[in-house]
Amino acid sequence: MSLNKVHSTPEAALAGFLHDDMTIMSGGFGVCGIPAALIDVILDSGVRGLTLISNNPGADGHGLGKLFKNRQVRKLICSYAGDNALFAQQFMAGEVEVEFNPQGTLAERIRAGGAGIPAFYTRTGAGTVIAEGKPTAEFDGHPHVLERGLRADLALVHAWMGDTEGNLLYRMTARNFNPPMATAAEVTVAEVETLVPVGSFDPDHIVTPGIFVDRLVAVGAINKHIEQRTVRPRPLAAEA
Amino acid sequence: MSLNKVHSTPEAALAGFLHDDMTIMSGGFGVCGIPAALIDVILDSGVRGLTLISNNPGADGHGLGKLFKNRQVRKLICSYAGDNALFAQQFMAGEVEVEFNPQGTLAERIRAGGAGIPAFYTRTGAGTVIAEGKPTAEFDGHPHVLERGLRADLALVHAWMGDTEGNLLYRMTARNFNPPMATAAEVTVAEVETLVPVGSFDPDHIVTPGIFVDRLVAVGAINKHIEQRTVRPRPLAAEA
Amino acid sequence: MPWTRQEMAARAAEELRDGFYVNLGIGIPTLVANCVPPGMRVQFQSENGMLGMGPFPYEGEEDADLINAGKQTITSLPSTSYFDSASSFGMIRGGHIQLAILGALQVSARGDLANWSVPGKMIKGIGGAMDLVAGVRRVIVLMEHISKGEIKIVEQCSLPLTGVEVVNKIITDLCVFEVGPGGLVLTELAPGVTEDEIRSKTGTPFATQLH
Amino acid sequence: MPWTRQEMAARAAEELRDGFYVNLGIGIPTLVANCVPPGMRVQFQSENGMLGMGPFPYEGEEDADLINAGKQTITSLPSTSYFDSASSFGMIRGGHIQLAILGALQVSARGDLANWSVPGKMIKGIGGAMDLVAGVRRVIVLMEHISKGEIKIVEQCSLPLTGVEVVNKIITDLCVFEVGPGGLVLTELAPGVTEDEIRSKTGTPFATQLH
Repeated sequence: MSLNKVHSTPEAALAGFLHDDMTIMSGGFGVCGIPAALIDVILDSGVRGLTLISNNPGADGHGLGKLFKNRQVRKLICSYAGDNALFAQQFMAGEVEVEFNPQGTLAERIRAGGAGIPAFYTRTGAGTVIAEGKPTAEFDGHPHVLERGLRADLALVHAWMGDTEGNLLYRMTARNFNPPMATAAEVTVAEVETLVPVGSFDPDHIVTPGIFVDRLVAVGAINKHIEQRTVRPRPLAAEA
Repeated sequence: MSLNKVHSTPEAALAGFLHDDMTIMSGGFGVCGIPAALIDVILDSGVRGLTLISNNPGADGHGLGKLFKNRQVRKLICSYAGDNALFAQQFMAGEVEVEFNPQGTLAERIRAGGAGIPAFYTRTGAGTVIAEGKPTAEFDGHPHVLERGLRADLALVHAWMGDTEGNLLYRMTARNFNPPMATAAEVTVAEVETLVPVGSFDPDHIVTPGIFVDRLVAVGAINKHIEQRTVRPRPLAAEA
Repeated sequence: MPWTRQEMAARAAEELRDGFYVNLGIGIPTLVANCVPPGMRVQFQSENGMLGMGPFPYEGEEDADLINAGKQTITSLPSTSYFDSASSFGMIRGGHIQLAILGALQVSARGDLANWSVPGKMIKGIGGAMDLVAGVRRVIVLMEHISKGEIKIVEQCSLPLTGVEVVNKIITDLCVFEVGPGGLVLTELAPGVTEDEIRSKTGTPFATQLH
Repeated sequence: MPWTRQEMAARAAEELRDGFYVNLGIGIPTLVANCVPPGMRVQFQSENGMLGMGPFPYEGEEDADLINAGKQTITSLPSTSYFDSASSFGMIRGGHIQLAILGALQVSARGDLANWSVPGKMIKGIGGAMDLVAGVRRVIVLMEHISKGEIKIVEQCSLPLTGVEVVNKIITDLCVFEVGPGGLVLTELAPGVTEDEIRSKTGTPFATQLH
């Protein structure tokens, strides 16, 4: 807790928070809305034995993918890992442990971790391998699985805009896992594309209230990677 | 499900949805952000034996308070009922059944009901009368209580602005229980102060996506009641 | 003659109703978005946090912050709203989406679905499929009837399950099955396809009620 | 001489730290908002859905849509954000608020709190108190030492509990108690108040470590 949450570089924003064998949550869906600049600080720090909580392991050479390449990761808690060949190789070789979650269960576990809910029942995964070893109970005539809330030592989030109080706004589908993760760690650090003075936002529009953000840093409109560039032909009539 | 969600009067917005012995959720905290126009339709309809889910029973002559006065209510599920003398009288006389919940547990039960979570553990109320008769379990060294998700036949919400798709924005603390309740009923009807065409909102600002709203009606900037008018003296220097 | 992928998507689109909120899986199901009948209003949900998904952008207008659950660049519509992943799956799990159209590796006679992993092969992950089949009110599988000679509609799934008794209808390139309480019911055949051909390519008995 | 309500609030305000997010109960705790030391940045949460609560409005500027958990009209600040009740109590239950200062009917030697109902009297309800004591990291009770001659600091609460072993400190008009693992520790006395007076007005033994 410090009065001034704003730091001038990603390195400064993470100073003192990184150590071997820690658990880190990282926002993003694929490489959309990932805290790329903060991940680079983890890469440069060389901390190892990490447990990462993220929907995906990033892409080859992008986001968390860099940490796998640098062999800093011991375990990944995710929902989908399919599109990262290097990660797949490490996983199949047993070099990285993986815990697969249904995507909604992963999101809800993180939301629960941040909201003081240690466990909840969900119908998702009942009767599948996901339910193995977990308590089950019947509600409304259907079997349900007991899932645990999930927390981390550190959450890294990417937001579109932030104010000096740490209030955050997100842009389109770059929001994804960032807001629930911001609530679910001992320490939350946010990178924002644009930093503005407190009072700049309509308080009805704020998605992540500043209480959840310990430190933040402006990283500008960084060069964002697109995994699947799909387009449609522009109709001729529209060419003015 | 109808293509046109917009209705021209509160009566039309609720037509076909009201019957005796039903369960109705109603947004609001005290009388702040209550669906006053929709509640008046319930009053006029004369349906009886209602189970109401609301943080409070309204005030004497305001909001849900009118339904108690008209003896339409069988049971209230709430967190706090203290400021309504008429309700207190009916409660003490055993004419109305009351289930008190901790306010956060009530909010979370509604959120769970809307999010497909049939039950969750919370530390709130462990070791108190609230835990009586409920399963308990220890997590992280502390006792927790299993609470059930809560749903209703009908949810009534008040929003500041709505578009024709049913997307809703709320104003300041009039938001309160309205967004979670909008998700937790078989049918959700919203009254909005201002109705605008679809596309009028920044999609990053929408609090309740239209998927949760079955019908809506514009009721204008209705005369809002203030329960505790607290003010401070205007400093003389500030009088320009 | 089997239905083409486009014809399969068009057949699946007949399941849409005015005002529906729908989630489409990757592969053939994505094509259903192009088959919404004129005048019908359907909103597509993308489970990474969007309701009201628009078409692919014009070239040069791609935005890295606007993708669907298949990580493809897309566009917004006037009705669009964005939300976080926990809210998105609350919407799914809470039963607010009327219809999901998904691909499958195997479907069983009682509607069990397997669509996420094949033992011995690299596990790509689960994604949102388990949540969709657990929460969405009606689930339709849209897939090739057989895959590389292998039968996909079976008595019991041999692959790891995505959900138990969750599929309501199966639409393939050859036919349509309803999943009823007593098992599969064949209700439609692609032009020129015979019941015998279906029987030879289906790993479980079924009733027939063509209409 | 006992502390006045203002002095009690000022003593409680000594527990604030720079950057704290704080929830204040109704009654004497509300007065703490006026005692934040100059230059210290503290944000007050109102559990009906607001962070960054400002002072009462000027007369004529009251807004029915902007109230605190005591249903009083208030104002916003540049730092303010609004959210729904489920999010608000997620914030509380999830341990994100550093300090709650609450009133009490009874507090026990081990930190049990009773502040919501008196058997035989009309139950007004629970409100947010049970969630606050369950979730907030540090809970301070701020109250009159005795009420109409009745002892409120007791060996065991006789009234229905709000929470078990949740209170960290008790500040009254007469003294300050820390709630330690071995029971209460008297750490401060109001001017002119003696340890004997505290003993006569307290229903449980306590240690003394005045500083």
